[in-house]
Amino acid sequence: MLDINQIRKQFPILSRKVNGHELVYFDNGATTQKPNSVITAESNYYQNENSNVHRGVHFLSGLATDKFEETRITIQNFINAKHSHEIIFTKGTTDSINIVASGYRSLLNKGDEIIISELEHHSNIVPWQMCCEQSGATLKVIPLLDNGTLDITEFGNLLSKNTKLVAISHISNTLGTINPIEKIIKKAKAVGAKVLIDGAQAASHISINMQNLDADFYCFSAHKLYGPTGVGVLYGKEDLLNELPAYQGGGEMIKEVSFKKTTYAGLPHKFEAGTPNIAGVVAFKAAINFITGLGINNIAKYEEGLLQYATEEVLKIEGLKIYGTAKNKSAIISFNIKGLHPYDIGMIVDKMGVAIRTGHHCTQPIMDKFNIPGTARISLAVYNTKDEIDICINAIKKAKMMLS
Amino acid sequence: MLDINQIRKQFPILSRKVNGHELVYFDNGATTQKPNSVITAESNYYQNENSNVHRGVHFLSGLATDKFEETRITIQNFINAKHSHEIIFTKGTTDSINIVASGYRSLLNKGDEIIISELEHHSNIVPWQMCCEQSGATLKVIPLLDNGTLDITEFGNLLSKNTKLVAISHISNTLGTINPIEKIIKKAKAVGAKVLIDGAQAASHISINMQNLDADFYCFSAHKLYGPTGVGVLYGKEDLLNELPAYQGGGEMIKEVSFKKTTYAGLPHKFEAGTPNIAGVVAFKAAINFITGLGINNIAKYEEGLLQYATEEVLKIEGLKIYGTAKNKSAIISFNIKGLHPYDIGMIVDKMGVAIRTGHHCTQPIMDKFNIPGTARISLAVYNTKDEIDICINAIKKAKMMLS
Amino acid sequence: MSTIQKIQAEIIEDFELFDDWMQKYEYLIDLGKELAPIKEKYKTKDNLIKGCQSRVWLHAEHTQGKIIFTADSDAIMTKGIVAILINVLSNQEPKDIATAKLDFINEIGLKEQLSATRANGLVSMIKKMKLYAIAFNN
Amino acid sequence: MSTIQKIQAEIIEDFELFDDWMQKYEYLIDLGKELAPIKEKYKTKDNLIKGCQSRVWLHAEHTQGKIIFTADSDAIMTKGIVAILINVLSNQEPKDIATAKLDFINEIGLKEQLSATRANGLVSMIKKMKLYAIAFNN
Ligand SMILES: Cc1ncc(COP(=O)(O)O)c(C=O)c1O
Ligand SMILES: Cc1ncc(COP(=O)(O)O)c(C=O)c1O
Repeated sequence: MLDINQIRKQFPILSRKVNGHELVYFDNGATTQKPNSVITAESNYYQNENSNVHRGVHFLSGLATDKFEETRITIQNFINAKHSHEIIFTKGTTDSINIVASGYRSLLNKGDEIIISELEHHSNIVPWQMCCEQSGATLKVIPLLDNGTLDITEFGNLLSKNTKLVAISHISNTLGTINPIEKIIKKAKAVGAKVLIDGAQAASHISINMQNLDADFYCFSAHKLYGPTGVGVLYGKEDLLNELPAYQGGGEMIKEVSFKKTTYAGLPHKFEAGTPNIAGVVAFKAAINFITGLGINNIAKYEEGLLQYATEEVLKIEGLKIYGTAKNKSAIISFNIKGLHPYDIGMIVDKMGVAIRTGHHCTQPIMDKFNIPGTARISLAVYNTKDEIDICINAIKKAKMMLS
Repeated sequence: MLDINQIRKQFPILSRKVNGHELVYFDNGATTQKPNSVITAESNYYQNENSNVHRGVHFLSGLATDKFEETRITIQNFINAKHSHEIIFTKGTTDSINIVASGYRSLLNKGDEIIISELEHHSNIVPWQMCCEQSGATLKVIPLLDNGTLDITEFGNLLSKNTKLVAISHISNTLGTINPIEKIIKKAKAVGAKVLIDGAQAASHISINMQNLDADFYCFSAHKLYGPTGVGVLYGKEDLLNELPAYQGGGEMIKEVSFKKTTYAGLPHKFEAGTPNIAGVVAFKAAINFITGLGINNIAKYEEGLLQYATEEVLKIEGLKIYGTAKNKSAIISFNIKGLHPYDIGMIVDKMGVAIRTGHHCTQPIMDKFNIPGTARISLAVYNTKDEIDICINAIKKAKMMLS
Repeated sequence: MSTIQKIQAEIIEDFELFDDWMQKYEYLIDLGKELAPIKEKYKTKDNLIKGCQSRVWLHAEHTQGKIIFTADSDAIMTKGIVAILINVLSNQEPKDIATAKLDFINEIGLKEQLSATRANGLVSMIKKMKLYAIAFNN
Repeated sequence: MSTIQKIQAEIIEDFELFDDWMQKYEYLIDLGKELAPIKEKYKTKDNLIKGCQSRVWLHAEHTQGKIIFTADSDAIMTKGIVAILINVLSNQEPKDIATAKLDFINEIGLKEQLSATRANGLVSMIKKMKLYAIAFNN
């Protein structure tokens, strides 16, 4: 059992007031808050260890490099990747997906097909649209069912020998749906397609295991994992990363440069041009340790309890409809109240210290599918409590009263 | 007059020991150390202000957005850009240059020419090689003279109506040469070419002014400006940034997304896909304030004095040769000692607490030009002192003794 | 004191009556509900100002030397602020609209609502109102 | 105790004599200077191991069931370590080289020098020595 009070104490921002009230932070899908260990790791890096990495022979440069590479190993273990050089440090999930999608521009041709789904985040849609535009490949879309799950039968129909790549989110940031990616990966592999998983919403909530999963690429962001902003991970299988064209040119990613011929470095450097976010990567390790310290399965279980409670309570509000009612769901509740605009609800509960997100959550196709301008979204993290859910629900009720 | 002792006190790392000695940090060209104000701004952000930016209606989201955008205005003022939306936040200089070079892939054609120089950092070479490979354009190179300055006459010869883009560093990270970019920009404009300036080594040392300079693009990294890692700036003229194709697809950078048609947002968002390095950008403001608080001209003057002293002293070492002896030079000294490998020198002075960089400094073409495997490089910042220079010189002398 | 300034002064006075955010928000909601509807035929794509979250429709007519604005929004709080802006700027002369200083926004504590990064399209609405004024003034 | 282990033990003993880094470095420099030169014809591109900063050339010959390594480096400190590695692994049987545990590196405080991110090519050199051993063993 997790001691949530003990956990909350590690997050300084949770004791701040917002608009005169205790902060209730339910916008974890957008970004999580950071424990002291992460904040301290970053400032300690600057106070004692800062230097540029990889090529210096002096002490601090070696130290910074060691710290930087320690995080790579930590991530490798966290997701059970086969090799540490399969872990590429990026700016975030969006950056990770773009690296792959940009590389596939030259690996795909007219006639080839990429499959995504209707519930993807814009970051897992637009890069593929750009990729198709440049390569001549065609984008196919797995439709969404009314309960917020993917139409897996239709996925089967879309698959063919032309399918070269399937890019699917592990968990929908808007609907909370946990997609059956094991099944999706298996089916995709059966036709020889590669699979990229957008794990932005998954990595802090459920256990992920590259060697079991057999995904070809997996992407996530540190800032959604109790870690710093400006850091992400692109996991890729060694041979596929070797095949993938280099993305950015610059320092670190080269083997030799001359005006006649430039050759690129091996993994992971090939995809890490320029000075990386060293402090962020170093602090990212503390975030992973925070998660593994609690145990990802304990987190998942605790959040499941919160989700169940919040769902029951929120449904007591008359006229409230939840979008996304999959059986297999992460702690995200998107809803609307009949006759009310989510923006108005968000504005009012904010005055009572409750931070929820409203809008399209960078998933316009989902909004189009349900024909709504947006939703209000509660998204939970391990430091949230039932008490906070009660406060939130009361705030929503009050907003409803004011607006009706 | 700057009070250097007062300044040094603001940098916690400067009072740490390395290998039992006071740290003498002379690797500022690779990355500078950070003052307390920057470190605190970042931790304070996580302790009190953290949230995702731009689209939230709740209090913290508004606060984080305001802080984030304040830095944009601060940068605008720092470089005297006309509009704040001409400031794009990137991962670093390398990222900034790649955004432009990648965009030009589709703006250039066979027959078009890009001019760079022989003294560029790999980050201002490889992206253009990639751009040429994809667009069919040709890369031309301004040669380097023996004193480490560019052959401006030859630049004149290379220029023609085919020249579409000139990409030149403001200051050479290896040689210290301050390139005559005013002249270069004027000449390039005369044939209708656009100009990108790699300002990575300039922005913390000399005053830069976009509206005077008339550069089309200007790039630099926060981590070389006493700021955090993982943040950079791409300045571009409004109309050129509007013309430039979008780079990454994802959240924030879109206006509308549908599977039929996606439209992109205006500046600066068009180039800021995904969750940015919010904490880093927020802390970057403190770094700029540190510089403007001292006065960039005071910094330049102080560093000039250091450079002169260091040059005189270092030249007293027998057999020592300086690469880069331009009249107009920044506080960087690259050298070799006859018969010794720079790696050996770097290894030994490190044991005496002196951090200098050795190697090719991501400028292999300069090494090829001088036919050397690398150099040892002293690069200074405003917190360095003559005493430190003395310590460094003694360490070099000792290394020489041991190695000879 | 110009008419626009007078109206602003009145609005500031109105808002001074409120003790807390709730009264203020309730007032805005009421204003939103009471806002004279825009004609359906004017809710066109051209008249739409898209914020990230709430949308605003703005229509302008030039009659007898003055501009009449009508507007709507899908979010009621946004619509309340829209109502205030219309109250201030509609039925005024183009040159007065074009040069109007909207100081009252600060004073009644709606500054945040009208910052460039808010998701409600109100900043674009004010810009568009002024552009209409400039256009009609020529 | 295998020969390789014995040599390692001796090296560790040698290094225990040193009081500070300076003596250790001077010793490495001496070892570097004394290293038997590699034949010029073996300083080929194929035999070159490129670190970021210093380069190592490695040549291997298989005679009478043993592998003879000769090597060189352009940096003298690197060359000193190269000399030690040759001392340990050269003139040994392929199977012993392939399975050798090079614990001494830690104990004599050269671990940093032989970490994967160092710029001197020594890690690749050890890898290559073992690859030769595996190849000659088959
Ligand atoms: C002249 C020059 N250009 C570009 C860069 C690359 O900067 P970054 O590594 O921050 O992307 C550097 C940094 O070493 C530099 O000195
Ligand atoms: C499912 C999903 N994919 C991708 C992203 C993009 O992540 P980032 O903004 O960190 O690049 C997000 C974040 O909102 C997300 O929820």
